Amino acid sequence: MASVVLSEAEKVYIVHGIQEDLRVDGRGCEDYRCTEVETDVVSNTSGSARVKLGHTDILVGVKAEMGTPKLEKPDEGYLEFFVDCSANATPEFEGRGGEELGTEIVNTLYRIFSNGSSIDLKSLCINPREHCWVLYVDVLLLECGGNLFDAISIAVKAALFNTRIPKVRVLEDDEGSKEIELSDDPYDCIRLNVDNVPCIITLSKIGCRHVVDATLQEEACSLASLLLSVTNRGTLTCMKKLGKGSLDPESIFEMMETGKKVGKTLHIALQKTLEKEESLGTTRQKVGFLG
Amino acid sequence: MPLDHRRVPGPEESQAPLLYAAPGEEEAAPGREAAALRPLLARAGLLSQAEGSAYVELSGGTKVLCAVRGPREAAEGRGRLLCEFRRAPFSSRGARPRPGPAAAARERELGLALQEALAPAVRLARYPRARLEVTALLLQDGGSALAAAISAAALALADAGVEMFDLVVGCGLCRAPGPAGAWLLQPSEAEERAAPARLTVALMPGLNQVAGLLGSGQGGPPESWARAVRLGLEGCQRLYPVLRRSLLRAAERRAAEGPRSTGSSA
Amino acid sequence: MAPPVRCCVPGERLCSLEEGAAGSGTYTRHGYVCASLAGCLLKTSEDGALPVVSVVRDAESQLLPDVGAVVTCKVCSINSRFAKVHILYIGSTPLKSTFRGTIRREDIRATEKDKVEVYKSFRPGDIVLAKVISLGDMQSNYLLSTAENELGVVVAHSEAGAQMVPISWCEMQCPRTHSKELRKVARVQPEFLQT
Amino acid sequence: MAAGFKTVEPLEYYRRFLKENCRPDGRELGEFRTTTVNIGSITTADGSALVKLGNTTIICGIKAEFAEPPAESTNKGYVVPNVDLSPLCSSRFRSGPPGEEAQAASQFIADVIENSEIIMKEDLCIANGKLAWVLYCDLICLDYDGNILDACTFALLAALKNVQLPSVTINEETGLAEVNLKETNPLNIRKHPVATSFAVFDDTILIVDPTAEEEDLATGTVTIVMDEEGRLCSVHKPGGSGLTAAKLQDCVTRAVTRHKEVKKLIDKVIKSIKPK
Amino acid sequence: MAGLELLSDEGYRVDGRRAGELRKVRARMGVFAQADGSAYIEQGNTKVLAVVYGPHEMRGSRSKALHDRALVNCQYSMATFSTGERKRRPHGDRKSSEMTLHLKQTFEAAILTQLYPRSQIDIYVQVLQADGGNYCASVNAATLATIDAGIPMRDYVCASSAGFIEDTPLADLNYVEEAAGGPQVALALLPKSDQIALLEMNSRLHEDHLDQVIEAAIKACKDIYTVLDQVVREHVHEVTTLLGE
Repeated sequence: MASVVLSEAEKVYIVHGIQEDLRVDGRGCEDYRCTEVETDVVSNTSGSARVKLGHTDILVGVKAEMGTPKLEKPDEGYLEFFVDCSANATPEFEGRGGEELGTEIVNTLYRIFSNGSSIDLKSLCINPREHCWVLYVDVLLLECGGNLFDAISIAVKAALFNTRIPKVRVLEDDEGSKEIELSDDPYDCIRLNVDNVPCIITLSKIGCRHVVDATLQEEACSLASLLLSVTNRGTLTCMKKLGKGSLDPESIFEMMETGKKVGKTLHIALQKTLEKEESLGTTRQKVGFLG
Repeated sequence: MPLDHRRVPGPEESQAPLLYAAPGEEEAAPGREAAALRPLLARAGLLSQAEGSAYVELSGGTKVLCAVRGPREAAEGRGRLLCEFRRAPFSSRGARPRPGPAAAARERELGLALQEALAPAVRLARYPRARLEVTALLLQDGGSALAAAISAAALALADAGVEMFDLVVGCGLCRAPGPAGAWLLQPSEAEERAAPARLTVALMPGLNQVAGLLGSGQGGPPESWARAVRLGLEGCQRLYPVLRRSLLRAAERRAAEGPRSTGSSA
Repeated sequence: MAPPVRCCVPGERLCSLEEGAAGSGTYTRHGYVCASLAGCLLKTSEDGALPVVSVVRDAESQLLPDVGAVVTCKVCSINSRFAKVHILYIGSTPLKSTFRGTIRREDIRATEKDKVEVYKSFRPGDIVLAKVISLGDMQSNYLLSTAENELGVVVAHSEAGAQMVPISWCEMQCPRTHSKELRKVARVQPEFLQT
Repeated sequence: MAAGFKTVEPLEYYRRFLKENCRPDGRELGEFRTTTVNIGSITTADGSALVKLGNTTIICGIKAEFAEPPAESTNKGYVVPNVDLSPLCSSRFRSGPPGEEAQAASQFIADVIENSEIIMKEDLCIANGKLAWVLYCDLICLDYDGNILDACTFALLAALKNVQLPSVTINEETGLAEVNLKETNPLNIRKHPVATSFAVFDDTILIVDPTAEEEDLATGTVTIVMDEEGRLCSVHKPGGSGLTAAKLQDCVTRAVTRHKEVKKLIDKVIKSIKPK
Repeated sequence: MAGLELLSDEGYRVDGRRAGELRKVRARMGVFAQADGSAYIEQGNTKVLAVVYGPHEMRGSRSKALHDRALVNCQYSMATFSTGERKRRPHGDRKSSEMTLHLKQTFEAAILTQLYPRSQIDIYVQVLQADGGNYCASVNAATLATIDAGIPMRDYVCASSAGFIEDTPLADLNYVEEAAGGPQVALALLPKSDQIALLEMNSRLHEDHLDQVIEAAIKACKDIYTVLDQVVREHVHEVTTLLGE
């Protein structure tokens, strides 16, 4: 993570602030920073999204390509994740610096999307054992302002919502070899159902309270944080303790409750913005980084 | 692939016979009570070359061996704990995982989870410019492999004479299939494969603090996860005496033959 | 040690703060002294009221050189400003892995510090007794000093390869070629004199 | 302060012992460390064995898989050995791809399998040109205290004797294999190669089964692999000080007696498993 | 020429531009808060982000520090989804290392490095969408980012590409024109002092056409300069009003 240097006094100041439910930037313990979500920002991808959460800036591109199904799951397509920590975020990510963090994020994403409930992988299959759609989800980290996992999960969900996969017909000619024929109308495509794609909520334990959406400074004063992936119905699909400190059991149960509550509100807000983006259709004036 | 020319070359790709086996004659797990805790065998101080070592075996067949390289000189400033968790190629039932980037990434994730479970317990402040290397090797995967590795690593660290706030006990759980599936303690490999949700809990028993938590799958609402965590913590408390006894036996053995042969490897 | 040797495990509560002070291998938490090492309990009560509770491991109690420890090291390279050494021993316990140390020119001798020459005091391959004066910062390694009479070269080989005999605090003689070589020699401990 | 002398002047320390024809851990020059073997401990592998030679511990796990036979010899299967020396067994190894010593050991084991014809590759063929067995033999060193070549060869032999391959039939119309996990049949072990390693000290003294320290101080090592008919399968002497023909002959005779000891031990262990 | 008709006989190119016309350039400075200087530029469909850190203490080996001037350290990377075909590695392959070297040389000529001895200036460029002229857009974005970081420069550095099709020079080629394989020139210019910082020309071009193409490229760079200059003045004005006189 981008390292920020904090003196002891600043840390004490932040911790005491949080005891009284007041954070440095005026938010309450369970409030998110202002979030901007914008879809279809990069043209030659099947779907893309950009999320700006405070000073954290994430760009996700999804490209659908034809591939062969995996041996153990012959009738399903699959997702491939790749996280690129660009040197833009911090000089430490130059060269191979960002690889360690990148692998950690990729593993968490695989863990969340491994069970079949998040994305209907069967709809990605064209014909079993031979052809299926592979969705390459590429996450580009442009700026680290703390709370990376939440921003990344929102961006991935938005990008998958925005993904358009061209319709495909399978022609069976005589000697049994299958012929794939792409439909020529660019707008004739299938959309993915992202309703039960979960979002990650990271709760950081600071002092004896926990906060949501911690900034870099707050992350520096938190010894341990709990990462929860919450679906819009409030069920948890992944739980992971991060950081080198430990948590007492009671605070874990409290954090799970808060995570569920915050997760639901986040899903509703995200669904609303995605529908608004969708309703504007293609006439929408793309803001991108010019905003 | 740079890796391959360093190993004796085999066929390009090969399939496990299991894929072609007649499925389904899996022996049905005998009706077992959810909170049943199967005995755990633990032994500390068994490797000669490592400063600290431990071996943990769960009755489901999971065998983990762990070695700790004592404080070694580190390049940069503050003390660091480096964990590595490797699976033996013959440890899992199905196909042999081919050594490649994908396998390395998954092993890295387990190594990281191990490191985050141990970090709260080790007093790194006492080793200002040193590096502690923990290497765990999974010989056979019979379910809740990460939990066994966490217990083995904590034992090995204590056996190496590294200062710790407390031991760390790991316990694995999985949810029985079906909508209202109950959580099972220390699942076998078959139960773990069929389970919709899995969870590994790491507890510091003396201080009653949760050191590590890693769970995924459809565990349902937070209340069900909370039940699972409580069950896991209770399991850890019950496993703690076995680990403690094995460490004491190793300490006594070391004390007994300590003074005689100082220095030369026991 | 008390007859019933009580071994303990990290995290175990030994006693409350009123009964004993925390010695080595222990830490205090919420008013209790807890063990931080796996080893045998040692209660040393000097004349004062509070006994000091400590946990000691017999195999190798010392894992890291700390300030003030006397270490045995082998000189690996010298230049005009300092000598680089590998630390092999802390006190009497051998180290499984060597740590790098440095003896600066001004830390070699207590008297006339500036007239000291490194190559007149050490040669690569010598075995030296030294004391740790600092842990060193980010880049550098342990800083050692041989500024006391008991510290300095213990074992040295002459040009001819034979093990040399110390004849004064700054000279050693090769038994075969009788050539004298300059070293900063450690005063020989009385109990080794008869060998 | 004997231990101090050992770390400061290790060679001198050893010479003192070799003069009286014994070694620091009490063994004579020609005596092996206590050898124990435990067969079939890993149930997820098709065949497994753990060998302890003093402190040196090697575990060998064999996984059998299907593959097409090689183009040039369509009636042969594969045996793919791989020796893994990880930081777990000793601090001299780094994690990551196999280092020099590991690659040398893997190649040594591959040569032993090739020259000693321990099993015929033709036995591994299921359907000529279509399907054959691949035996992945993974040898992992758990504790490195010298002489891993003897321990690896012994572990491989014991594991191969423990292998149980499920019976496979090719049904004609689909051309796919059908596996019946219930009936399994063992491998046909034709030869029993046993390795004996020696370390050469100061170009003259030969000591058998060197520990890690003795290997570091030795000026050369030689490994001799014999099978039961007294035939030499391979002699592996990677450089180091020279060896006279007479010395080599002593090594060979010692290797023959070592082969009998190992054969007796392995038969005893196999018998103790069979009735179960 | 290829099936596709790159230049219609009325002088219109594939995307309707005339021979010397630039693609629509839109830019913004100060995109990120944590970087010392940052900028975003869109030239047609090519979108590039540039970030500048520094001048700061040497990171990594002290031996590389130059005693008399700052060391310019660059990294050019392309997002894996930036091109039609998905790229497996964002940076580190031959093409991006070459681009990194070009950026480094270009900016060593433009930045007054002797003002900051024994220090390091990092310039990181990230291409979000590649539609031809990637190098040129990167140079323009890096110029804006360096200015945003307040690092003194001799002059702006504006870059543009130029091609030669049916003996008419074309300015600011897009991906289709670049892929058509005709002769292409990439030129980085210091507009005020009319010095050419970097000129890269590949594939065969007759000698007397050369100065025609370079002339078109220089003219394109000057047009880009006016756009960039306007963006910078707007940004400075905006920032000063925020600070309040």
